[in-house]
Amino acid sequence: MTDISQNSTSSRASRRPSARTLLTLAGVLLLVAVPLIAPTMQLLINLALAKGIAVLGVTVLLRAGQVSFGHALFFGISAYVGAFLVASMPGADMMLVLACGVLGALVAGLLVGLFVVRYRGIFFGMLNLAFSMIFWSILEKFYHITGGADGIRLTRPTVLGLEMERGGFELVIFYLSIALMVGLGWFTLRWFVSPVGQVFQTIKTNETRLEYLGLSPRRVLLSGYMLSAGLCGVGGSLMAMTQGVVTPEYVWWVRSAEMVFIAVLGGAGSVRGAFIGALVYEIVRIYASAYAGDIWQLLLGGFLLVIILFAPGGIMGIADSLIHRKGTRQ
Amino acid sequence: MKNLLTSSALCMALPMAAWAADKPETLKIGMTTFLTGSASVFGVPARDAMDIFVENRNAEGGINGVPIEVTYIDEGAGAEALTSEFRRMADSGGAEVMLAAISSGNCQTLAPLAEDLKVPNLMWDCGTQRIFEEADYEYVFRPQGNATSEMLAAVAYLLKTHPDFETIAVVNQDYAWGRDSWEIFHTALEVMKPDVEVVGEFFPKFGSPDFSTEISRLQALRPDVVLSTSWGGDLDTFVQQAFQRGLMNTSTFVLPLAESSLERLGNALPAGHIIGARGDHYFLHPERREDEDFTSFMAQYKEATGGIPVYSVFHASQAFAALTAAYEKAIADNDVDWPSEEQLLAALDGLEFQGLGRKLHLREDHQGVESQLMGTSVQTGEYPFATLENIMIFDGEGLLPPVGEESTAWIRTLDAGFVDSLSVETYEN
Amino acid sequence: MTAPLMETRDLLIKFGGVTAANNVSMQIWAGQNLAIIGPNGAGKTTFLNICTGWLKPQKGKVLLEGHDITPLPPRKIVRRGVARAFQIPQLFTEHTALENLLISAAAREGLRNPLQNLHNIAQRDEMMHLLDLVHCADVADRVVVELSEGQRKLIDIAVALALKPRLLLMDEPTSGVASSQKHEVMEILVGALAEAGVTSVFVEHDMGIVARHADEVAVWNAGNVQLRGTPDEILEHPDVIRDVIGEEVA
Amino acid sequence: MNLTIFLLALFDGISYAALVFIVALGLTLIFGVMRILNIAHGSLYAIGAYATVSLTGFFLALGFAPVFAFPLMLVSAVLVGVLLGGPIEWLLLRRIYDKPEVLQLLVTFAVFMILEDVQRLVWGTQPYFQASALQALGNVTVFGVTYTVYQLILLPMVAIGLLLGLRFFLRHTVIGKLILATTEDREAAQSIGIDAERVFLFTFTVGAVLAGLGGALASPTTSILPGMGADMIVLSFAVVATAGLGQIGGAAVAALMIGLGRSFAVYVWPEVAVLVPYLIMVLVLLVRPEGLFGSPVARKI
Repeated sequence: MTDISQNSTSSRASRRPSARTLLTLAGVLLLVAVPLIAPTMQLLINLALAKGIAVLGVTVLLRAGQVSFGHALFFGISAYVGAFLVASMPGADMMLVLACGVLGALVAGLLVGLFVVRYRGIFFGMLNLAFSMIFWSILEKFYHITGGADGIRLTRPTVLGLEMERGGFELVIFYLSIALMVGLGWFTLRWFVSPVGQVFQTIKTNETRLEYLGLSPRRVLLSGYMLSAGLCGVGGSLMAMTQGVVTPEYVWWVRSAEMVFIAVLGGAGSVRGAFIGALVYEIVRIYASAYAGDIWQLLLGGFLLVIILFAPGGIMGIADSLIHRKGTRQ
Repeated sequence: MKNLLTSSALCMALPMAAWAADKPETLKIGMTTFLTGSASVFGVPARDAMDIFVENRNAEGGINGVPIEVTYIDEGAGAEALTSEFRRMADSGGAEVMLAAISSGNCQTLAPLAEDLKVPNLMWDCGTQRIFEEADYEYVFRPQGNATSEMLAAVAYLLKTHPDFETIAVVNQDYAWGRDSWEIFHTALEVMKPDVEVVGEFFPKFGSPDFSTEISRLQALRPDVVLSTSWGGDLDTFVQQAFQRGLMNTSTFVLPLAESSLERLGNALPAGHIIGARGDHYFLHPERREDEDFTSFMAQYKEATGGIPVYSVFHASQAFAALTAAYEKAIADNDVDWPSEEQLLAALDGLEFQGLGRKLHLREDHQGVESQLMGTSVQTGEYPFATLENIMIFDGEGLLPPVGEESTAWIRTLDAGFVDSLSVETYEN
Repeated sequence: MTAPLMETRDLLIKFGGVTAANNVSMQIWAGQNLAIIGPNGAGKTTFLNICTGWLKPQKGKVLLEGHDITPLPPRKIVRRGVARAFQIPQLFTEHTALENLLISAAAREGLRNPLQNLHNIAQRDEMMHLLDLVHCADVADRVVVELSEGQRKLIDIAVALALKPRLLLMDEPTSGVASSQKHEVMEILVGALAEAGVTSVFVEHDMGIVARHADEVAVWNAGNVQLRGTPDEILEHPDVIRDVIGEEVA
Repeated sequence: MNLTIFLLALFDGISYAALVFIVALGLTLIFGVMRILNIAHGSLYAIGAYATVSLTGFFLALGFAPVFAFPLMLVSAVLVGVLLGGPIEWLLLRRIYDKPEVLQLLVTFAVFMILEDVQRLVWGTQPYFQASALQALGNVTVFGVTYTVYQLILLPMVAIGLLLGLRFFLRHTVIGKLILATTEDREAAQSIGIDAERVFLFTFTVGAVLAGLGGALASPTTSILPGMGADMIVLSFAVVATAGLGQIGGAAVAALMIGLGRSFAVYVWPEVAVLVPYLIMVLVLLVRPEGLFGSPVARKI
């Protein structure tokens, strides 16, 4: 797994280019205004943000040079934990559903992680795929427990004890998604440049030296793996609460591959790229199928080919080169 | 992006006044059907038929001068895409009434959603009885029968034509419909013929392309009767592979939804198997095949699609008939140009309407009372595919549990005498 | 007499027929600066691999201050104060020279605060000083993959030193360094090690370096320690000239 | 589990294993030589099936005998290899050999997405069914159990033939040796004048032909639907990873394990049948991290 991630270590600690921060701020403000200026887009963007947070989990692993083709597993586990919780406790609060979902994802991340951190490269990717397919098969076949192929409904949880109407709830979960995007995005950015984050990224370049610094590469990878599982858990839970239904589709391998697709589309290794990639992906998916007669897969596939062949840095790579080219600084 | 903004503005303008509503430019209807995947052999004919119904009706000026416009949502895109598209159409797309859905799984998801979005929804094809038995709905109606009436008709026909079979196996699709239909059929059989032994229960994946492992198992088990409530591409594959392996000579197949596959199966469906049509739907319907509207539609459909209509087309006709009848009734009852939502809902209660089959009516729990047609396959040579003989049409009333009662609980109170208590008309072919 | 800092007893290592170490027993005393010389492929690097737990011997034990560390993985041995510099520099190729050291220091101190920037950790100045010590301060912010072989070797040693070890095992420390600077670098290195009280063992081919900077020399040949003594005794010894140096000169 | 059920499970397992092996063979060959796991392999499999059904349907309509279905299978397999396999390598993969592994994987995933839609545009969404080849060979009864000759005899024979043929080709022909050399060490091979690019093009095309052949041979046993590619490819990953990447012989053993495991599970605990292949993969990799026949790469320092 040679280097693919944007060399974030080059944007050293203090002097983060102001242009990029401004643009990010502008982007977030634009999202915040969506329910006012484009209410029809609210649901679509909410789904994209949930997916973006999950893709952030995949981006974390990309930074260690590892690609998982099964991270939809944690996305799905968190969603199903939420659905089972609300089914057994109808009045459950939204934050409780989110917390339990993420907890389920973390526990699964630990159990699966303990096994997959022994592997690297293609085997790491395929083993994650195998675990997600095992969970998918269980969801599909054990009908009486998991609702089988039709999945389970996740009736609307309460918010701080209040029984919410549909419109109100969708606003709450929209702004919760934005808050989580900003919070988790900020944390991940800081984590990447922190000692533990930097050590995590040495998995890609030299595990031997890491061992000779007195650290266990497997435990270091496991710490990053747990973070990625948790992020996927947050995404899964938000998606489930927004959609109101959880199906085995959440865990199908194509969805895991889709996450890697979005991470690279946005800009492999870039935190902002995960969200921008998810937004672009969802918009193309909805509008292509609405206006281009359901060949959205073809369009997105072609789009990814163009990105990989001509702009491997992804959308963020393009954005950065634009910023630097007309950059005002040095 | 632009047109999305304008349509949302339009939605704001639609006042939801309690009294009359002013006539909209067009009556927007959203209809979910399978346009992709193995079930498309089922969903596409229904869409083609609906286009014909709408075209004919608009030619006569639509409803009180308002033309009808139907937009289709593909159920094959998966539950997620379906729910977001349904929500978008009902919410901002300006649809006044939704027709959802074919798959029982999707019905279970979209019915509560319609209630949530406060949009009238006609469950035009899905059969699972749970929806109205587990909760009561204000906005959701079903202009057709349900699994209970269909399975009881199949059991009744089976017991009348094969009173002394001993073993049975089931191969149903692994989702809501497959599981619910087997539970009802099985409960009815236990009550009406307790000595029957169930030798095998298989639930292959919905949309599974290959049934060879299940067929091998059936070859070993050699059951007298094989039940399969699968439909569309799955049923075609299952029957064709079973026919190849000679399974259709050793077991009698009970296929309550096979009417929809007759034409596609061609000679792969030999004589002597029990065929159902989820209602009194058959392109050679003994009581309706001479009626003028029936024959003119058959010709129009054949010219448009080149094939014969299957029961999803009949269900589409019933949904369309219910829709138009409801609007006409609401307009007449309230003497308005265009009914408000409340007035439309009131009209739908206890509505009487007629599609391509017999007359139907909606009970207070919004469940349609639909007659059930069963027959036995025969290769007369008149058509390049099997047709039906020894046709029995069971009246719908007797096949449904009293309003408010749960199906399997009610069935457990029945006994062998139930079969003879049903009012039925028999036809030679 | 206190126990030796590190000791091996009857080490036996076989690789597909080749005996890399044949019942080797060897002592490394605290504070000394031992050089290991011997023909190529004699098993010198394998010896370092065994001492640091990278390879497990078929027979025999490795002791650190009398404690048996044979079964331990390298990371546990490193935690007990043993560090290593490699023949092929093992660095984090996507990080800068300074970051390589900061990561090493952070690993030593324990990675606590996930929100603090790596560049702001307390040991930053100490690491800049260490970089300066190995003449690489000017390339602190350059990504190591862009540096010369010699610079990478020195940073590799600095990364090991950053762990503040009690024992430093080095594999040909000055190979790749310009010959004019070899002695100067060795001078500073040995000085720093002595100042920090670090025992060092280094595999070396350059007899000039061995003569000037090692206080004891062990001759490794055919999987065993043939001879051991002060540089003067060893470098004039006829067998050494024939087997080790002779081979060099010809 | 009386004798008949045991035999039926055995026959199901063998016929399924043969099919999965043929598809996995192409996948593992491509990975062995080019270190690329071709996700688009599933689409090539599906298009092989669609092409066979269309060709067979066309020729049968003209009155040709059903036995013509067999040569048509080879024709469609070669068509898939040449019309799709070649261009994919030549136009796309060739430009990214220097790029990181994840981007190579994603290029094949992008091609997979494109081809899934192309299938739908060309062949629509309704299921196709063309079993004349299977019917032409009729059934056979072994110990009282009737099974189709096509699935019980033809498929395993083709699978074994391909295994031995490919092994012979790689070990005893000039091109085969070139491929093995490039697999061993691409730089070394190039340094002694082997044109790695031609070797890659040839290997990828052969791999695509094998995928197409897998689809062609599968077409009579199943109805051809959108999505069959996605189901088969994830199963082939399990076979290839269990065997050890690039292990051709290993793929045969892994395919047999997964085929039999799945078919016996149907008789013991049907719900788990779908789960078994991935369970086997995880258990094997737990014991042997490089796969059954993979060799661990020692890390030199």
